[in-house]
Amino acid sequence: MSTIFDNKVENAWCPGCGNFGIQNAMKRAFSELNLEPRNVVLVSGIGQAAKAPHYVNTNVFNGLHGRAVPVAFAIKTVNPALTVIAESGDGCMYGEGGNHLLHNIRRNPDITVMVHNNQVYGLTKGQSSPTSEEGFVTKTQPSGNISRPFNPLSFAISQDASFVARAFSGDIDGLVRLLKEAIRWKGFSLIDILQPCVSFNKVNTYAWYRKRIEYLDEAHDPENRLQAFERSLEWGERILLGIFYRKKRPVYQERVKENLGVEDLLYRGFESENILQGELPRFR
Amino acid sequence: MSTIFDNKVENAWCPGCGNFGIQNAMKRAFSELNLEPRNVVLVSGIGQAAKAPHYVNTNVFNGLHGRAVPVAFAIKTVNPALTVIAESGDGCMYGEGGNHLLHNIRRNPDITVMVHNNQVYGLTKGQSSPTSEEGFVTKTQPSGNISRPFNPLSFAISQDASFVARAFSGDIDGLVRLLKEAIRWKGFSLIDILQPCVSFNKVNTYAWYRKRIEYLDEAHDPENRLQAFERSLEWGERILLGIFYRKKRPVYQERVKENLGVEDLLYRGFESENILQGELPRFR
Amino acid sequence: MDYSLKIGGAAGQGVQTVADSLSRVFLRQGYFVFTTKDYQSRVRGGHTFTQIRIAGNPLSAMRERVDLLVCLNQETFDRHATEVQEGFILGALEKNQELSATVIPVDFKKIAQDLGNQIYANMVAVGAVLGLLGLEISSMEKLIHKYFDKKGKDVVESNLSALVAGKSVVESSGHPPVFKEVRKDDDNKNILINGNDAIGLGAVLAGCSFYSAYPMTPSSGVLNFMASRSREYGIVVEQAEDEIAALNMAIGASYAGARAMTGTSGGGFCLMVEGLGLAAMTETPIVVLNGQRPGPSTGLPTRTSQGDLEFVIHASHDEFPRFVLAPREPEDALNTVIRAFNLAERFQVPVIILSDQYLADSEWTYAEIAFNESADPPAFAEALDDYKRYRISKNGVSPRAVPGTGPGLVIADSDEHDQTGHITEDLSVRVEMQEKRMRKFDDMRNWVRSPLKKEGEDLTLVGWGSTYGILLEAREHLMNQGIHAGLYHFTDVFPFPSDIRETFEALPNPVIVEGNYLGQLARLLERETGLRFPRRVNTYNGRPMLVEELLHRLEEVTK
Amino acid sequence: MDYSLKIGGAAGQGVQTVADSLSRVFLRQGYFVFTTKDYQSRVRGGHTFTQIRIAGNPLSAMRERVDLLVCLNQETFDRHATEVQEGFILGALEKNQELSATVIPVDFKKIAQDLGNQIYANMVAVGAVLGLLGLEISSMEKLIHKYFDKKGKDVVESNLSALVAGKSVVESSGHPPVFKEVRKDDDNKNILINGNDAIGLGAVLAGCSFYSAYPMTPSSGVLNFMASRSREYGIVVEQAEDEIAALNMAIGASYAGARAMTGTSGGGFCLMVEGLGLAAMTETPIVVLNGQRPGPSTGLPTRTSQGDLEFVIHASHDEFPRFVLAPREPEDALNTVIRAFNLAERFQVPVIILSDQYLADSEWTYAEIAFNESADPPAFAEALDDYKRYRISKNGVSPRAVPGTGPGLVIADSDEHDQTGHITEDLSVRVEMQEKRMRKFDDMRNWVRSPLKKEGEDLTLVGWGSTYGILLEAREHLMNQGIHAGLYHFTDVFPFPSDIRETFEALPNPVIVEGNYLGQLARLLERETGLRFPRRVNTYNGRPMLVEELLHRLEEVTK
Ligand SMILES: Cc1ncc(C[n+]2csc(CCOP(=O)(O)OP(=O)(O)O)c2C)c(N)n1
Ligand SMILES: Cc1ncc(C[n+]2csc(CCOP(=O)(O)OP(=O)(O)O)c2C)c(N)n1
Ligand code: SF4
Ligand code: SF4
Ligand SMILES: [Mg+2]
Ligand SMILES: [Mg+2]
Repeated sequence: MSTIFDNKVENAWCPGCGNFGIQNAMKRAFSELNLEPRNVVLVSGIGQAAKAPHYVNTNVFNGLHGRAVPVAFAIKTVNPALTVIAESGDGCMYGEGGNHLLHNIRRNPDITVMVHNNQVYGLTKGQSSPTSEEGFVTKTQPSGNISRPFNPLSFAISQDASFVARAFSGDIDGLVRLLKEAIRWKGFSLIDILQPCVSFNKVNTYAWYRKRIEYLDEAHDPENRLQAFERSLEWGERILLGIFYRKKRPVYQERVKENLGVEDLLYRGFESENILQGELPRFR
Repeated sequence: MSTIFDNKVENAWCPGCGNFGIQNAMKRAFSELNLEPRNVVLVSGIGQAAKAPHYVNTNVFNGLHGRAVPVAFAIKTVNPALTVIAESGDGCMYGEGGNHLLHNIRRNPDITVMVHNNQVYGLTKGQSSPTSEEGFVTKTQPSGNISRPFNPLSFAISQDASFVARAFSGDIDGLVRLLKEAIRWKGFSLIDILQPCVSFNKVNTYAWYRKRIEYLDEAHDPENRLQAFERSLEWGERILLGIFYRKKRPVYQERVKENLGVEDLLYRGFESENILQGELPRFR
Repeated sequence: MDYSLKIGGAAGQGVQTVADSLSRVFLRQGYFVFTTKDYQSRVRGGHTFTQIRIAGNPLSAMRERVDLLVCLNQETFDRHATEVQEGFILGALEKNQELSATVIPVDFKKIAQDLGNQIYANMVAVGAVLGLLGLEISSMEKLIHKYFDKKGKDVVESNLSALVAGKSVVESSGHPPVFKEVRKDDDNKNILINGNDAIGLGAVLAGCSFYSAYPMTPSSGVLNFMASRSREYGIVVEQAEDEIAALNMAIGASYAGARAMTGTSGGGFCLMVEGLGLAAMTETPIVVLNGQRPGPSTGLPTRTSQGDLEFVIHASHDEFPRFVLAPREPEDALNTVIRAFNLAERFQVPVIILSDQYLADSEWTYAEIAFNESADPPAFAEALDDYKRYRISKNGVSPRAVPGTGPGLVIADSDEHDQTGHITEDLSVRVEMQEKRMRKFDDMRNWVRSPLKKEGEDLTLVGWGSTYGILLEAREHLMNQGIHAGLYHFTDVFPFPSDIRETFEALPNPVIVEGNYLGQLARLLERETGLRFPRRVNTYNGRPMLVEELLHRLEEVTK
Repeated sequence: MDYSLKIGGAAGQGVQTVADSLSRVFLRQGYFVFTTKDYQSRVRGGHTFTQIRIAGNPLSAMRERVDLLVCLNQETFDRHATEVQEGFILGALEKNQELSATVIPVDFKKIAQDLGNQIYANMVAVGAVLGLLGLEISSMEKLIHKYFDKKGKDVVESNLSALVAGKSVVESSGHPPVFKEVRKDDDNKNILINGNDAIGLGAVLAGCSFYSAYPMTPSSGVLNFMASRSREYGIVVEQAEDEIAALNMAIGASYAGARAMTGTSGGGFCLMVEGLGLAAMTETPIVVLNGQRPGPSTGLPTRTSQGDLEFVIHASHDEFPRFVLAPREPEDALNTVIRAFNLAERFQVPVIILSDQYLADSEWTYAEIAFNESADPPAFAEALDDYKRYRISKNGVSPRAVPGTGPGLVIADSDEHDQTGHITEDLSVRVEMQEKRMRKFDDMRNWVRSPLKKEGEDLTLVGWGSTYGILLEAREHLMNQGIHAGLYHFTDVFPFPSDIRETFEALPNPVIVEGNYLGQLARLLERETGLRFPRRVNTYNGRPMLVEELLHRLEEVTK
C-alpha cells in the first residue's frame, strides 16, 4: 500500500528485518489517522531502529543515541499542534536513555514512544541489550548475559505511565491498531514492539515469537493497575500483546497552557523596552 | 553511643536534619554487624546526603552527583571482601543517577544502596526532586511541581530487585534493624529512607511522617511480588515501612567467580612474555 | 567617599538579609553599591560573609580594605577582625586580640530578645550599622513596609522597633557618625543587580521561551529567575532529570521554533558536551550558560574560577563553529545574552556564555540599564515543497524553517547528511558539508565584538570576562601612581577577531590576568598570534581578585 | 614486489571472509600483508570493501593503486573498475565501460551453486584469486581444515572443492599467473594484527583486570577482544548501561585496586568528560581509549578521523594533568597501552589513548611483536593508621593505598579536599592541592616519549598517531625522488617534551599532516613553541590518506 508517507530514501536495513513491519504499520496508522506529513515529527536516537524516521515522509529529528525522548518532549511543548513520536531501539530507549524514559513518564507529555525491541544491539553488531534474555551469548557476553532482562511494561506501569502497550512487528494489523490508539491517546504512551533481528538475534526469531504471542483477552481491564502489573510479568511460554495499562493523567502541555496561558512557545513578538522598564523597579 | 565508626570531621548539616538519624543508625548497624572500618567502603554522589560518608570512620569514595552506584558496583566486583554501600540523596540516586540504579538492579551486585529521601534538593537550596509531591512549590517550581513523584519501591519491585525496603530516619531502631538486614543480604538491596529536611521541605516534616508511618504487618509476605507491588503503591494517609520485597537471585560477584574462577581482581602477577607467546599463533 | 562593610556569620544566620537590607538602603540613598558574596557549600553553619562597598561614583570591584565589620557570630570576629585597620567592628564579641579597629559591642540577639523575639536580631544589626554611619533610617522603614506589610502590622512594628533599637544603642555608645555628609535622598532610582538576574533578564528580553536546566551552583540563580518570570512572560522553565536532558530538550525546543537556553556549571557542562555537538551538526541555534566554579570535578561548588575557557572552546569531538562570550558585568551580561541569541540564530551555531560565581553573585549599581542590544526577530525560511534544511550556501548558513509551517519537511540528523538532512555515507557530500559548516567561521569573525580598549603606553592589562571591573579599577590606581596603564579586555573570547596579531603586536607590555592556573587566554592568544606572553597574573584560590591584591601581583610581574 | 587487491561487495556478502582468507594465505606464504577496511554504518547491503596490499618487505600504508579488483557484486565494478590501471578484474560482471584493466568474468555464485550450495561462492572467489596470481592453495587448504574441521567433513570437502573450482576456472581462462616467482612457504610464522586487537592485547599484558565499556564503533573491537580473553585471564568485562557508567565503574575498580580501562569513540567520550575530572581530582589512575571517527556528533560512525585531539587535551572543566598518547601502528599500540597503564599509576592521572578507525581496523604484519614495554607491578602504599591519601609531596604524587589492606582508611573525594581526603572549604588548602596536582606536570614531561625522528634536510613530515606509516612511506618515495625528507612523528601528544621549541626551530621546513580540518597538532605546536606552521596537509573525508594522495598534497604545499 502506498501512502503520502512514502519517500525515496534508500533503506539500510537487512532484508527480512522486523523493522520493515513497523515502518509499514506506522505509515498505515498515520494515513488512517489522516495525519499530514508536515504536522508529524519523528524523533529518534541512534541505532538500526533509529534510522526509521528517514524512511517516512515526515519531519525528522534524528538526534543522539539515547536522547530521543527529551527532544520529543520539548518539540511537543513548543508546538502542541504537532504529532510527536519518539522512536528508537531497545538499547537506545532502555539502555543509554533509560533515565529520560523514567522521568518523562513522570511528566506525562503528550508524545508516543515506540521502541523497536529486538533484544539486541543491532547497529553495533550484536551485543546484548537491556532486554536480552539471561544467558544470551554474544561476542561481548561470551559467558552469556548475566543481567536480568529489563521489563519495560512493568517499569512503566510501576510509575503509573499513562498508556502502556506491547505489539509485535510480525502482526501488522495488530500493530496498526495499537499505534493508532497510542497516537490518539492524550498523554505519554509507551509501545514496546517486539521486533525480530534476523542478523543478530537467533533466539527471539519470528517463529519463536509467533509460537508465544497472544493478545490480552477481553477480561483484561487496562484501567486496573495491579492486573496490568501482573500481566506485564508474564514472559515465557506465553507473551501477551495489547494495551496493558491506561490511565488518564494531567498532560504536561495542558498544564503549561493552564499555568502560563499560552498555546505554544513560538515567537510572539513583544515590547522589550516596556518589559525592561517594568523590571527595573524590582531591582531597587 | 560512641562507636569505632565515629570520626572528627566537622559536620555541615543543618541542626535537626534527618540525616543525623541515618548517620547514627548506620554507625550502630555497622557496630552490631561487627564490621571493621577498613573493610567498609561508603560510596556517595553529591548533595547533602552525599556528605554522610565523611562523617563515618570508614573508607570513602565521594564521587560525582548521580554516579555512586556504578562506582560501588565496581569496588565490590574488584574486591568482594569489602562491604560496599552506596549512599546518597533522592536527587542523586533517582534523578541524575536513575539509569544506574535501574541497570544495577538488573546486575544484582552484592551492594546496599541507601537513599536519603528528603523529597527535595537540599544542597542546591530547595528545588523539587523526583520524589517531591505534585504541587510542591519551590523557587524553581513556582506553579508547583507538575511531575508525578517517582516511586522507588514500585520501580525496584517492577524490575525484580533482590531486596527492597523503606525506613524512616526518625525511627532509629527500625532503621538499624532494616539496615542490618539490607547489608547482610546477598545481592542488591535498596533501602529508601524517608528523611525530613528541616530547611527546605516544609511539607514532609517529622510530624507529617510520624502521623503516617506504620510498619508492614506480619501478614505481609516479602516473597510475594504482587503483594509487594500493591503495598508499594500506598502513599498518603498511611506510609508503610519495612521490607517490601526480597528475592534470592544470582549475585553478580558470584557469577564472576563462577565464570572466571577468580576471587578478586587485585593484581595477581603473571608472565606476560608467556601470554604473548601464547597469543601470537592466534594472529596467523 | 569609598566605604566597605563586611557582614559575616554562619549560613542560616541571616547574613544575606542584613546585607540585602543595607545595600538597598545605600542604593535608595543614592550611593553606588557593589557587593560580593562568599559562602560555603552548605545550608546552615560554617562561615559566610557578604562584602558591601559604597561610594558616590560607580564601582566595579571589591577592595581588601574593610571599614566596618559586622559580626553575627564570634567566628566572624575571629576570622576577620584584623582586616579592619581603622574602622569599626560591631557585634556581641569576646575581644581576644589587640586591634587597631574600634570595637563596639552590640548584642543584636539580646536586644531583639528584649524586644520580644530574637528573630529581629538582623534588623537590630541593620539599625546599628545605620546608626553608626549616621544614615537616615527612613529608606529602611519604607523597605520594611514593602517587605512585611503583607505579613501584618505586628511584624512591621516589631521590625521597626528593632531597627530603631539598633540605631539607638550605637548612637548612645557615643561614637560620632562615620559619614560626615549624608544624602537626603531616600528614593533614588538606581538599580542593584547581580549577574545571574541580569542574565535571566537578558534571556527574557531576547524572547527566550524555553529554559531547561538541572540545578547547579552558581547558575541555579538564572533558573530561579526564569521560573519567577515564567507566568508573567509565558516561558516554559523545566527542571530536567539531568544536564543531558536539559540540553537535548533545549535543542528540541529550538528545532521546533522556540528561543531556547540552558544553564549549568562545569560539571553539568561536561554532560552537555555531546549535545553541543548535536546542536552543531544539526545547526540548531542554542545558548548554553556555563557559570564557572573551581574544579577539577566537584571542586569548590560555591566559589569562583575562570578555569573552563579552553574546555568550552574545544568541547565535543571533531570540529565545528561556535561562539564563546564572557560578559564583564551584569549590564554587559544582559546585553551579551541578547547578542548570544542573535548570533546563535544568525549562524545556527551553539553560543556558550561563560560566567562565573563572582559575576553570578556580585551586585552592581546602575543608573539605568543601557539596553544596547535588541533581539532580532526570527528569520525563519518558509518550508516550501522543495525545502532543503542544509542547502549549500556561500557563508555556510542555510535557510532555517520550522516544522509544521509549510508543506516542506524539516529533517535534522546527527549523522553526516545531505542537503535535505537525510543520513549519507557519500564521502564527497561529507566533505562538502564539513566545509559548509566550517565556512561559517569566516563571517563569524566579523560579528565578534572587539575587546574593550583603553590606551596606556606603560603596560596593558589584558583579561576576559568577569575580571573587567577589577582591571578597570586597578588601572585607575596605576594611573594615579603615574603609570600609564592600558586595558584590553575580551568579552568575545572565541573566535578571535582576525586582526588579533596586529593588535597585540602594537599593545604595550601586555600582562594577562586570569582566574586560572595555566593562563588559558594567554595560551589561546599565543596559539592565535604566535607571540609570547610571559607576564601573567593567575589566581585559583576560589575567590575573586581584590584590587589591592591585583596591584600587588602586578608589581611583582612588572618589576 | 608490491601488489594491491581490492575486494568489494555489499555488507553481509562476505567481503571480509574473502579478504581474511586471502590475507592469511599471503601471510602464511611469507608475504608482508597490509589491509584496510571501508564499511558503512549498516549490517546488510550498501557497499563495503577491503583493500589488501602485499609485498616482500614490511608495509605501513595503503596505496591508491589497485592491481586486482574482486567484485562480489556489480556495484563494486561500477564504483571501482576505473581504479585498476593495468591489472585484473574478477567477478560476474556487466562490463559497461571501456577499461584499461583485463576483466575476467567469473560467476562465483554460479560455480558454487553448481557445486551444490551458493554459500561457497566466497571460497570460489578465494580460489580464483589464488589461481590468477599463481599461488599455491596448500595454505588455504590448511586454513579450511583449521576453521571447519569442527563443522564436519562435508563442510570441509565443499570448501575444498569450491577453492579448487575457483582456481581452475581462472587458470582455464588462459591468463598466465601474475606472480612470476612464488614463495613455497605455507607455514610462515609472521602475524597479522589490527589496532583494536593489539590494544586489547596490550591491556591484557598490562594486567588489566577490569574493562567496562558501552559499545561504539570503532572501539567495540577492543571490548570484544577483552571479552574473548575474559575467562582465560580472569578479566571482568562489563557492558555498561552508558559511557558515564563505563568510566565511573572503571574509576571505582581502580580505586579498589584493579587495573581498569574503558574504551569508546568521540560521542561516548563526551559522556566521560565529567568522569575524567573525577579521576583527576581523586587521583585515580585510569586508561581511557578514544577511537576517533568523523563528527561532529554521530557523524560517520564507521570512518576515520583525527579530529579529537584538542578536545581530549582540554576535556573537563578546570585544569589537571593528564597524558594523551596516540599510537602509530598495532605493535606500537600494544606497547602504548602498557605504557599508559604504567604512566597512569606512576602519576595517578588519567591517560587517554587516541586511536581511530583506521588504526583500529587496519592489519599490519609483524615477524614478531617487539614487546618493549613491560607492565610495572603496582606500587601500593601500606594503609597505616596515619595514612593520608593526598599527602603533599614534592612531585605532586602521593602514596596510593587500596582500601582493606591495612588499618588506614582510603578517602577519596571529588570535592576539593585536605590531605586525608576529606572535603574542605579552606581556600589555602585548595591552593596547596591544586598546586600539588599541577606539579605533576613537571616530572610528566620527563616521561613522555620523544617523537620519532628521521633526518632529512629538505623538508620534515610532521604528524601524530595513525598517520605514521603513511608518512613513513611517503618519505621513502620522496627520498627516491631525491628529496631529502625528514620525519617527526608524535605518539605522545600531551604534554609535549620541554625542549619542543628548540626542536622545531631546528627542524627543516616542517609540513604538518593531519586527519582534521583545523590542523590541531599544528595549533598546539604553535601555542607551545610560538612558531608558525603555515604548511599543512589536512584531510577530513573519513578515509585514511593513501600514499599517492599524500604525495600529491605535499607537492601542492611545498611548491
Ligand atoms: C553515546 C553513544 N554511545 C554509543 C553509540 C554506538 N551505538 C550506536 S547504535 C547502538 C546500539 C543500538 O542498539 P539499539 O538501540 O537496540 O538499536 P538497534 O540497532 O538494535 O535497532 C550503539 C551502542 C552511539 N552512537 N552513541
Ligand atoms: C552533574 C551535576 N549536576 C548538578 C550538581 C549540583 N547538585 C549538587 S547536589 C544536587 C542535588 C542534591 O539533591 P539530593 O541528591 O536530593 O541531595 P540532598 O542535598 O537533598 O541530600 C545538585 C543538583 C552537581 N554537583 N553535579
Ligand atoms: S541488524 Fe537486525 S535490527 Fe538491524 S536491520 Fe539487520 S535484522 Fe534489522
Ligand atoms: S538542607 Fe535539608 S537535607 Fe540538607 S542538611 Fe539541611 S535539613 Fe538536612
Ligand atoms: Mg535493539
Ligand atoms: Mg534530597
